[in-house]
Amino acid sequence: MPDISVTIGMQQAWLLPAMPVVAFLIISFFRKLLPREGDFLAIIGMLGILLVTLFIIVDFQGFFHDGEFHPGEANVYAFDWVRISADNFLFLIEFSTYIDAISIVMLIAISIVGLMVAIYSTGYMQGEDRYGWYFAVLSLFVAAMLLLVTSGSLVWMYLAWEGVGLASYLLIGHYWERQSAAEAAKKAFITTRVGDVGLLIGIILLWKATGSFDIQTIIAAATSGQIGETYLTVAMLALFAGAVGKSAQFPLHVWLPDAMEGPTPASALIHAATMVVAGVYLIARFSPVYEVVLVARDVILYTGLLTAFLAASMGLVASDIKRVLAFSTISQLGFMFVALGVGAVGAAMFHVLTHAFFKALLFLGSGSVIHATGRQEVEYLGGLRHKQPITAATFIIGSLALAGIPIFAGFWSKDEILHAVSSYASPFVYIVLAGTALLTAIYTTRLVLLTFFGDPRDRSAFDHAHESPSSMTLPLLLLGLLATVSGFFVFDAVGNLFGFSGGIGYLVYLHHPHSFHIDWAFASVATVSSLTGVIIGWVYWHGGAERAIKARTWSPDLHALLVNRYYLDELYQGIINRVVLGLAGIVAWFDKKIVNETGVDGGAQFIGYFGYRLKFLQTGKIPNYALGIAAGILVLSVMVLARA
Amino acid sequence: MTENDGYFLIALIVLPLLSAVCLMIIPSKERTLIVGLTAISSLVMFFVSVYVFMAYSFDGSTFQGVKSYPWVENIGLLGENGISLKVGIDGVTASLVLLTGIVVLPGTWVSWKIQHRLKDFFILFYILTAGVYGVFVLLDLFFWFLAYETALLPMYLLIAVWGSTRKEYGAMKLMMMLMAGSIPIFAAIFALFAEVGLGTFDMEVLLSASKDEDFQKIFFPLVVIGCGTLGAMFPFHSWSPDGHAAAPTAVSMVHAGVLMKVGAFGIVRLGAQMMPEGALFWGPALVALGITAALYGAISALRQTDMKMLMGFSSVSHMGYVFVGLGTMNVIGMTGAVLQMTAHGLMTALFFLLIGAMYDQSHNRDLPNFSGLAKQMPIWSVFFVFASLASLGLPGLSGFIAEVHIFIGAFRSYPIVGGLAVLTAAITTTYLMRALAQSFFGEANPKWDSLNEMTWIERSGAAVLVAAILLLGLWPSPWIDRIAPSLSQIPGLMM
Amino acid sequence: MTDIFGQTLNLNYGLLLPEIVLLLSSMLVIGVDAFKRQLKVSGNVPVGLALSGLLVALALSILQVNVDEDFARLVQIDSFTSFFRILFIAITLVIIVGSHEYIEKSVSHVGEFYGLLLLATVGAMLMASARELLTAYLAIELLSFSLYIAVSLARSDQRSGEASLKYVLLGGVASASLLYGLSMIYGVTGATQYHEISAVLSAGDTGLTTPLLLGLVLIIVGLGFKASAVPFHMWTPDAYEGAPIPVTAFLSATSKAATIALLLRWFGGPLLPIASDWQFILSGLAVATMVVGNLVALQQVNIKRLLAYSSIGQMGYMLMAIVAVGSGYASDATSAVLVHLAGYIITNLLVFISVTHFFNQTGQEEINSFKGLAQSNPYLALMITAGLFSLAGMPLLVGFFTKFILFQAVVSAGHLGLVTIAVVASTVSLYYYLMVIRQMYLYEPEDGTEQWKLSLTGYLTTLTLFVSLVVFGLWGTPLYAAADAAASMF
Amino acid sequence: MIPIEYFLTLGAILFGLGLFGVLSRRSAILILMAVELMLAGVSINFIAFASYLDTDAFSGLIFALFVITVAAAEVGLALGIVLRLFRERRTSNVDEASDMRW
Amino acid sequence: MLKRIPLPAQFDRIIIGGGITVGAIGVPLGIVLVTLVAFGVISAPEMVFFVAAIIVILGALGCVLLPNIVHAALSLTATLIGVAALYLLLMSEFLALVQVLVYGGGVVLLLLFGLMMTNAQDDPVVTDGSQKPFAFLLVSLLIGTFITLLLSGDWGNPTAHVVPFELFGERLFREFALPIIIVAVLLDVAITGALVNVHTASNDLPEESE
Repeated sequence: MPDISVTIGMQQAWLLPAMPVVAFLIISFFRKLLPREGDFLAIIGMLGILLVTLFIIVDFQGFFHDGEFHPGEANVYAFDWVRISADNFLFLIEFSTYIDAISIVMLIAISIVGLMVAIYSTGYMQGEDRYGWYFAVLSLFVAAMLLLVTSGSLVWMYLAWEGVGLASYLLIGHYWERQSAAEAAKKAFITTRVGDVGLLIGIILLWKATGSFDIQTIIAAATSGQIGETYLTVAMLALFAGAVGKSAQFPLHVWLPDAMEGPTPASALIHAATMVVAGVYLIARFSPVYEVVLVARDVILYTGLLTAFLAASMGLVASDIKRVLAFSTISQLGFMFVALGVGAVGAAMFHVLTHAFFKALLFLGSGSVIHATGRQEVEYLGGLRHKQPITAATFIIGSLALAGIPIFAGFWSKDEILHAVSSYASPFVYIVLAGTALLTAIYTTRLVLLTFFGDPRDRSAFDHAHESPSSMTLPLLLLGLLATVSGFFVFDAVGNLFGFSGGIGYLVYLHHPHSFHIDWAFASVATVSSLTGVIIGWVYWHGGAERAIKARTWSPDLHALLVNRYYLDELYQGIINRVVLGLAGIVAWFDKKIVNETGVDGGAQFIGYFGYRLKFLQTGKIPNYALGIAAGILVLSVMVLARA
Repeated sequence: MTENDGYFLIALIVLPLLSAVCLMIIPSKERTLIVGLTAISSLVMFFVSVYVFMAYSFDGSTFQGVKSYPWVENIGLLGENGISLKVGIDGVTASLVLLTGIVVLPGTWVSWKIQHRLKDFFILFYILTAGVYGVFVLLDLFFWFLAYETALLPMYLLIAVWGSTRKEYGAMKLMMMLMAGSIPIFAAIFALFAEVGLGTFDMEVLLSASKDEDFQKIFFPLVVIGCGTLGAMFPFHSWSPDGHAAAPTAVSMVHAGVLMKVGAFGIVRLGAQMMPEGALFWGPALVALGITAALYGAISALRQTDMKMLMGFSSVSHMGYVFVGLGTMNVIGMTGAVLQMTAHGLMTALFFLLIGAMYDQSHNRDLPNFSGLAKQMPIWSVFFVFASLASLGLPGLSGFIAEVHIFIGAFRSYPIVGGLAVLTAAITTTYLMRALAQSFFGEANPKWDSLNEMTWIERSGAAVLVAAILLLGLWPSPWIDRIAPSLSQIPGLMM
Repeated sequence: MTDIFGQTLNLNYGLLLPEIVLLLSSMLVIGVDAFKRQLKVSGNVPVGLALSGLLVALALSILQVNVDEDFARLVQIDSFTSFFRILFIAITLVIIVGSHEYIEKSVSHVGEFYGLLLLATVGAMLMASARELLTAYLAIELLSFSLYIAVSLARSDQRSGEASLKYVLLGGVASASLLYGLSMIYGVTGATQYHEISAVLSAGDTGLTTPLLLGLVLIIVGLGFKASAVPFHMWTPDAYEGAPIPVTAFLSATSKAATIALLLRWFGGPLLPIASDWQFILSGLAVATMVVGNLVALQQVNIKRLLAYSSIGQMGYMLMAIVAVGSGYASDATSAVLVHLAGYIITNLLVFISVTHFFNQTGQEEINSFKGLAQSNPYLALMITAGLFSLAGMPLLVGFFTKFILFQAVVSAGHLGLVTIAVVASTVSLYYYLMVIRQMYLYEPEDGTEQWKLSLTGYLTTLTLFVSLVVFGLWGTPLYAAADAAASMF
Repeated sequence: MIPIEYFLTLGAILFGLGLFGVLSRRSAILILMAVELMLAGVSINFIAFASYLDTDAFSGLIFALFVITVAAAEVGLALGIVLRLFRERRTSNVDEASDMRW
Repeated sequence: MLKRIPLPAQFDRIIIGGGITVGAIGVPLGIVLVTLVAFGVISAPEMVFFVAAIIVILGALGCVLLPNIVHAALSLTATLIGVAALYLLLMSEFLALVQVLVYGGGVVLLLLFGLMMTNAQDDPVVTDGSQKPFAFLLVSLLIGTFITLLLSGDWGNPTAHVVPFELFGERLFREFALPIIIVAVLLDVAITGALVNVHTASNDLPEESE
């Protein structure tokens, strides 16, 4: 092992994106020639990533001393990508990699979930059109995502940022024959790109202030107070705009529920575990800077809070199994941003990790259900635990993790967030967040009950259903395991067991390493609220779910509001149709009528008309012509007379 | 680049002209011969262009590969070296020469399927090509302008004879507007000659000669208006959508891909390099016009349904970035502008190639008429999506690297403009994605079941462009290392 | 001076040999033609005689290129004269060779026609060489008289007589104006020799400024008529339309060039000291001419009328250059005018000879009768296209080069405004040239139109002109050098 | 002695009247006559200048002589054309010779 | 007696009109002029000038105003003769003679001949809008401008001098040899022109078969 660790370490982080890129290229060009359209290449790529990630973790461990990580320069691999130099002036865009603890958390999530999803997909996508293409794009996505989390340069991070967006676009639109998929892909791309406008502006603003794209340089400059506070606030808010788009925070969250048009494993990887947490990653990376600009941090906090609550409430009524999970994802991302907003970077990253496992698990489980029944509306499912025991069991584990039931991974991370909030901000934030946790437990319970318990509501689908093949259940089981135990990683003992001196907790606590501790008071409150949620869910939705239907009539307006997602999609659509396209119509009209017909054609016609009038001076009659001459003489002689 | 490489520059002008002359001699019936000749000549031009680009390396001198032959001197107004056939390139033109080589190659290939008077088409097409190369490599103002107009000369017939839809209108409008655009250039050239008063059109001499500041302030806007017309600058862009909509595939490719860049390049060479003080003075106005064009084109494009009209307005928008970059008058923005010329040239050529490949079969370009085209033409659709991504500035493709330089350049002096420019990129995304979602995805319309996939020739052509887009997008330093040092020679340029 | 017999004569007639040869051959042509039947000579003899006369005269002119002498203080044989002599003889040569089929077919009185063309050439040559007002005036009249008649020689075409009448009556008015102006110049300066006039005018105030100005106005009117300057241009389209096409070509080439030569001789010579008095008049005329000529041309449907208006526009550019002659750029501007003139003439002849051949074949001269020419005769279509593009000043062709030089000269003399108008007008002109090109290339020929070919002489002349169009377009040095040598005396 | 201005004024008047004739008459022959009037005015100018100003050479006189000759020749030439027009159209009204216009 | 002479009616009118004109305008003017001379206001040559000028102007007016073409032609003759008289006043006898010969004899005869050939009687009446008023206004302004311009010049106070025939001839042929040649050619051209136009008809006939 030491031999290899010398050759493969943080310096070789570029291998991470390189391997799946190679897979992508080979599959996309030669998939027709390869057996199984080259899916094994994607899996090999993922395995390689996992391996390299492990090496990197080992290497990274070596830089832990004095209670802190000091990877420093040894970590950076760089070459000049763009270089413009003149006297006293250097404009440099480097390609560089930089690994820190935050990256490593992301790497773990990506490599494990990526591998699981790839294996799962071989079963799930079996026999589909564009099977190979799917794996190619999956590889592309992983490559971009890895580049995103390892890049030390903002420009390359932005490149990867857009790259994951592209992969997301391609995967959402994988079933492009469905108009809805095409529309969803478009919506996702455009919405995230609106956020990216902010991101790019933020990057450029930071460059303008520091003259560098290197993240460490920028952080150093910003924390040392070189940049004016207002300027920095604007720049950091602009960065956050990018995070809002990518991580589906209010008000740009609208694309994520629609993104469920894509293949379910892809949703598991992209729209649950990895890509959507890119925003969290970004803010976490810049967390030292956000320590300085508190206004921006408050914005993050309240955005996250609002998103968490709104998404959870929408999750209560959603009927599509994947959409419920999507709303849950949005909500959980909100939790992470709340954590970032209060400065609890470690808590946020911890939640990123656990969430990646249990949410991927849930998505893959839902995929298994959909694969088996061909239906994804919960109203038409039910009782599936008999038909799909493994799926049901793992799904329930995932749900318990999501709901925050103790022992399961989600409990620890969510508790950490609640704890951080309680110690930091006003009680209001804590109350809303705890309430959201309650809501989470409610809709999670609802989902599980409607899908796996009760009587089957669509008999034919139920009869049709069967347990999924092992290629799908195996990842489920593995992820179920992780969803159960990953919460324990933060305990020092566990860390030491795995050979991490000081525990894995140090990985996620980048700047203020402290051992994970649990405040049992808060923990019990969280536990109680989660259990209450589960009970409420049970009461309403077990069996025939009459209460739930009654509740619907209790406040139809509220129900409609939630089902229609607060009418935000309609609002946006209205803005696009009325305002944007209206403006475009005005501009197009202006171009057609004023610039083109009046300006250009009109000008030409005017000249032509002038010629047309003038030609009638040519009467064909000699005396008229002579009159012209005489008039010419008169005019000229009067002119000279006037001059003389 | 050694002085003897100047012969390659001359070859770039002579080759297409020679091809045109050879074509004149070949009887029209000999299609194979015509195809063979054009294949060879386009390939040779491509490789010479690549060689010229590779051979150029910045060594501190403004122009390289300079070869000069006295043409008319010591006669009348003209003194020593009055008019000379002088070639030479700097980093800007090196990259534009390469662009031309890349675009003309597939342009030639896709034209082989023309049935109607193929020979005449190629004669005119190569005259156009010679003109474009001439503008880039010639260093004598007389020959420069000659080449400039030569590039416009065949446009009318190329569009009006081989075009489609409102071809007569489009051709006439394009021709007249572009010729009208050359009026101020004409005036500026004359004035420059008279102002310097050395009796020479040698651009190197004119560049280094001192020019009155007021003179520069008066004539820089003329150059901008004139060259801006060819570069489809708002409000002189009106020919662009109609002209592109009417033009045949290869002509659209070369015109949008290269000829529009000739306009923007004119602003660099005649404007910024010749009259730096004027450029500094008028920079803000150019930026304002550029950003207006960028937004205006993008917003107009939202409402277009004809694919080529869409591309026309898209070009207006993208060229708007170029003018923003040029107007910033700092080295990053201007480098970005030149990169954007190349990037937009490649990307728009790809677009027009693809649209042409489909239009030849369907005779319909109206987006709402299509749906689910990806079913009938999957490879074509992949290319189209790729082109769209390049157009909307996806990082890793050519558009991004250019745009990011322009944005940065703009932000340095005009943060609001920079912000608007970034916003324009989002609008670009919107109209392209709308088009894709509407016409390329969704359920296939059985009406178009008869459409066939692109031919292998078209695929190869598209592949050449795709490769170039990727190369520029992922590894831009060969371009930047040539462009930026040359531009930083402009006196008074902000770093 | 001794003649060939070794005897001394008062005057050196050798200097005028080209003119004399042309005079004699014209007499011979007319005579032989009149007695064709009696002499039993074939129809080709007159044209042969005319051509040989022209060739001999050309050879003699070339021999005298380096001469700089005067004949009886009336004409000056110098480089300027030689330039125009060669130019005029070449024009006549090209017109006769290029359109002799047309002449045989569509001109009445063929012999007289050739004779008149030769005499007109003599008149034009004398206009360029005169150094004295009376000689110049008579040379103008010689050219004009020949053309009055030549215009009327189209066979079975009523328009011909009408054109001739318009030309002759208005020409009379114009020459009366010119004479009145000349009388004023004479009255003020007391001289008719150019150099004496120049001496008197540059000596300073004669106290007779206003009569002098009146004289200037009337001279400009008279010459403006010949040069088709607006508003004295109105005869031009009608005369062009009614005349036989070779005569139209001659009108647009020799007649215009001779007028320009005369204008240069006068305004660059005797009248140069009072440049500020005539510059503004000429600028006004130039602007009006460029604008009106090109605008009205937009609306024409007859190719000859179109070319008439086009040549009016072209004269505007040259008038503009004469303004520049007055701005202290006499030599440069003159060489620029000369080079533009030469280029314009090459181009114009190409167009006219092509149109002549088209008319021979089809009998049509409407623009829309050119429909589909690119298919029925691609060669001719190419020739016409090249010619029209060159007229519009498009590159690769001589028109671009000469216009560039011309405009540059005017700008260098400080008249950027004029040039801007000229460039705009020139852009407008492209539109109507394109309208012709459109007919040829965009549309299918009428049903039943077959492919046809030119005659051998047709190919010969058009190809020669085309080649010089392209060669001078790309390598204008010889042309410009010749023009510069011719302008060296200014 | 008679001042030269008298002659010049008369010349101008004659020239003007001739021009008026050209403008107002419709018969080709009358227009020709009017042109002769203009030329007569010019001749007066020339001869007046020659007699009054020019003490040495007589260019003006000779000029006038040639003007008279040319005028005569022009009349002959133009009459021929008028006759042709008359034969073709049975009129010498110049207004009717306006087939070509615009 | 008068009636018996078979003259065309026009001649009556000419003679009567001429008589009236001379009587009504010439006699009073003559009296005025003679009186002015007698009182020394104007010199004798001036009186002659005025007489001639009046004839010239009246003739010119007649030429451009008289509706009858023959009358106009005769007025023209009067003008030209008057001009010849002015030449005499200017002491150039030779040109006066030439004027009378060429114009009075040749040109006017030619014109009358032309009139007969074209059967012209009266100047055609313009139906589609006469430009006479314009012409009148324009020409009045023009003459005014011309005279203003001419008279604002300082002509000095020169005197006329006689030109001897010998000197004139010598100069003509010595110094102006070329113009004489040109004029000869010019006349040749004019003759040719007249010929070809008159012969057009016969030439336009289809060629005889050979």
